[in-house]
Amino acid sequence: MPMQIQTSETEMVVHLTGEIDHHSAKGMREEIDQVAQRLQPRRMILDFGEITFMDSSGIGLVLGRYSLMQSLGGDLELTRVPGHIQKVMRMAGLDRLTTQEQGGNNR
Amino acid sequence: MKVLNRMRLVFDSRSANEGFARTAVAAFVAQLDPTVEEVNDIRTAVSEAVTNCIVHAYQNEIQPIYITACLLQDNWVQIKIRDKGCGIPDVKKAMEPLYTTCTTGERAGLGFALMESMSDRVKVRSTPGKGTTVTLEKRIHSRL
Amino acid sequence: MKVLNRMRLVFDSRSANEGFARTAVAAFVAQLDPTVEEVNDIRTAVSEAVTNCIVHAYQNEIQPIYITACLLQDNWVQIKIRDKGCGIPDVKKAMEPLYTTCTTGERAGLGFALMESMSDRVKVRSTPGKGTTVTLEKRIHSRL
Amino acid sequence: MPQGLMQRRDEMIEQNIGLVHACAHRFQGKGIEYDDLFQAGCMGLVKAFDAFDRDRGVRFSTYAVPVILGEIRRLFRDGGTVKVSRTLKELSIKVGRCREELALTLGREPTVGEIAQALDITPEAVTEALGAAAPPLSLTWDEEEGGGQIDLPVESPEEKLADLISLRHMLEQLPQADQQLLTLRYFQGKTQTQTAKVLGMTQVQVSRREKKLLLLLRSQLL
Ligand SMILES: Nc1ncnc2c1ncn2[C@@H]1O[C@H](COP(=O)(O)OP(=O)(O)OP(=O)(O)O)[C@@H](O)[C@H]1O
Ligand SMILES: Nc1ncnc2c1ncn2[C@@H]1O[C@H](COP(=O)(O)OP(=O)(O)OP(=O)(O)O)[C@@H](O)[C@H]1O
Ligand SMILES: [Mg+2]
Ligand SMILES: [Mg+2]
Repeated sequence: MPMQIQTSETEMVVHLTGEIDHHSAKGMREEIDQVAQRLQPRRMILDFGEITFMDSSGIGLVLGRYSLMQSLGGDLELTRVPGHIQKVMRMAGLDRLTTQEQGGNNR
Repeated sequence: MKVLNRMRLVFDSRSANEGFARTAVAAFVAQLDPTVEEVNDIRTAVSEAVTNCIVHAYQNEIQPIYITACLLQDNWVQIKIRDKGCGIPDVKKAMEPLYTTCTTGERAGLGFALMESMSDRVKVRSTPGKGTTVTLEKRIHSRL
Repeated sequence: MKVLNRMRLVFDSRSANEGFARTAVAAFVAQLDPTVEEVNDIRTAVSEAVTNCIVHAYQNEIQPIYITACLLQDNWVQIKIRDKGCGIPDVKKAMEPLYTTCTTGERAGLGFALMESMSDRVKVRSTPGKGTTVTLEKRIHSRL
Repeated sequence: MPQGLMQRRDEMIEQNIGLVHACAHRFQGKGIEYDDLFQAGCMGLVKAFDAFDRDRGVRFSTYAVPVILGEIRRLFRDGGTVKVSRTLKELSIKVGRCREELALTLGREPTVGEIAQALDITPEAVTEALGAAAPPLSLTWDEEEGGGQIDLPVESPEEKLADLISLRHMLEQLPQADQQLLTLRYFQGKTQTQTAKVLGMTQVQVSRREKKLLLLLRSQLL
């Protein structure tokens, strides 16, 4: 699956496409990290707009990039996360803890 | 419970097969006329279980993974994902969210939590040295 | 020839499973990045073989149908569709276009002709009373 | 072509036109008009007649059927190079749009079968397309969280990630019952009522306890 990385001096934007599972995560991880190590950006943005499927391997991918950016002293951002993938992130507990004010959403 | 239809799938524990396994199970469950969300739930849960077989049970050795799927009465789907890998010494612990034996930081330890979120019931039977069976059960809320 | 990947599928001989079987095989072959035409050929060929198992081999009794698919070197796909049904007394005759044992006029006797047209090679092994194995082989003309 | 041969050819075609129909029928419903299928099949029949060698000892139909099938098949060739991955991606965009449209008209999430019917494809094809590529804008999935919106941004994900990492340690410090409560609510997506049932509490107790724990956790996280 092709992945596009746009870079500027301080920032890299990674446009992910397709499915993130254990199979595809490896390639994505290697490609992102290679660029990040070289560029040492202040900010990394992961664009999920073209992602159709994600499981916990995707969460692992995000976590790993988060640690990487921390070690580089930079920030990580996620954009355009599709609904069903937010569901994975949220059910994994990523969302709820910080948005609790919205209150008890009983599904 | 009466089995209305069933299938069995065996494939190599290659990561290239993860997508295929998800699609095959989804195509089978399509008979119950699920919603897209229900299909995506099943795809995610199956993906988690299959990945665990590849990563943990067989630790990247190529060995067979077994999936059976049954359509039961009242729109229940039962999916079993089985490996003959290393097994899990403490299932209860393994199922706790954030628990992982992976030390590289690339796994969140959320696989079982996701399976539980995406299904109505998850059962895990495991014998160290023998292998693991994960049973996912989900009810499809059909329109009929 | 070296097997690069493989899967095995077992399912009830219900006509509801025809679509599932086609889709599962297509999803497996998708790894080779085939063209639309190539996959449609495979779907058609698999479908014909599966229908024969349901209609002729088991004569609408519910029994298991077995499919194995292998990816071999040089982009060859080998698909075997096997039943343990009534078998075919004269395979050569059965494979002749327009030959059919169906007397209701609903079948044209074109199944094997279609399989041959859609694959590079078709082999049929059958033992009366024991069952039939149809082997389809097709080369996917890869990416470049 | 000599008169006699022409006549033989016409006769042969007339006698075997059923073959063409039989073959054309097998390709019906795959996106090409029957007339065109039939036309191509007739071309195949003529080709087969011209090339048939009656001394070979095979029946004409045995020889002709593969030629007819081959000719009909050419109609589906599509340039021959279109990859499944691309068409699946296109289909998945269609499926995504159709899902949104149906959700609006039906006032609920459509089923795979309903989408299949609307797009005139099989339910299996819908499930296959789901694994292909995302529509760039995707419907949100949860009414209670501002449903119907498009493109929800995730707020300050880095905070959440940091949370997640420290959470792992913090959860372990909590009493067993509290751990279980948070696990059920936040990692297994259970409602307060469901959680209450599992823990033998009332929904109100769960709600109160949860609020407390979250405040506690948040104060530790910040
Ligand atoms: N099939 C299995 N065979 C052996 N051990 C397993 C199996 N499945 C899970 N485990 C063990 O259970 C632990 C938890 O599994 P879980 O899927 O929840 O998290 P993970 O796989 O470590 O991370 P993630 O799924 O978030 O990428 C694993 O780390 C592993 O030790
Ligand atoms: N798996 C099988 N088991 C037993 N008999 C079979 C099997 N497959 C084919 N046959 C026999 O071979 C004949 C020819 O098969 P073929 O698929 O070419 O035609 P058909 O099934 O009769 O008609 P059509 O496929 O056009 O609907 C069948 O009529 C049947 O007698
Ligand atoms: Mg896992
Ligand atoms: Mg047939």
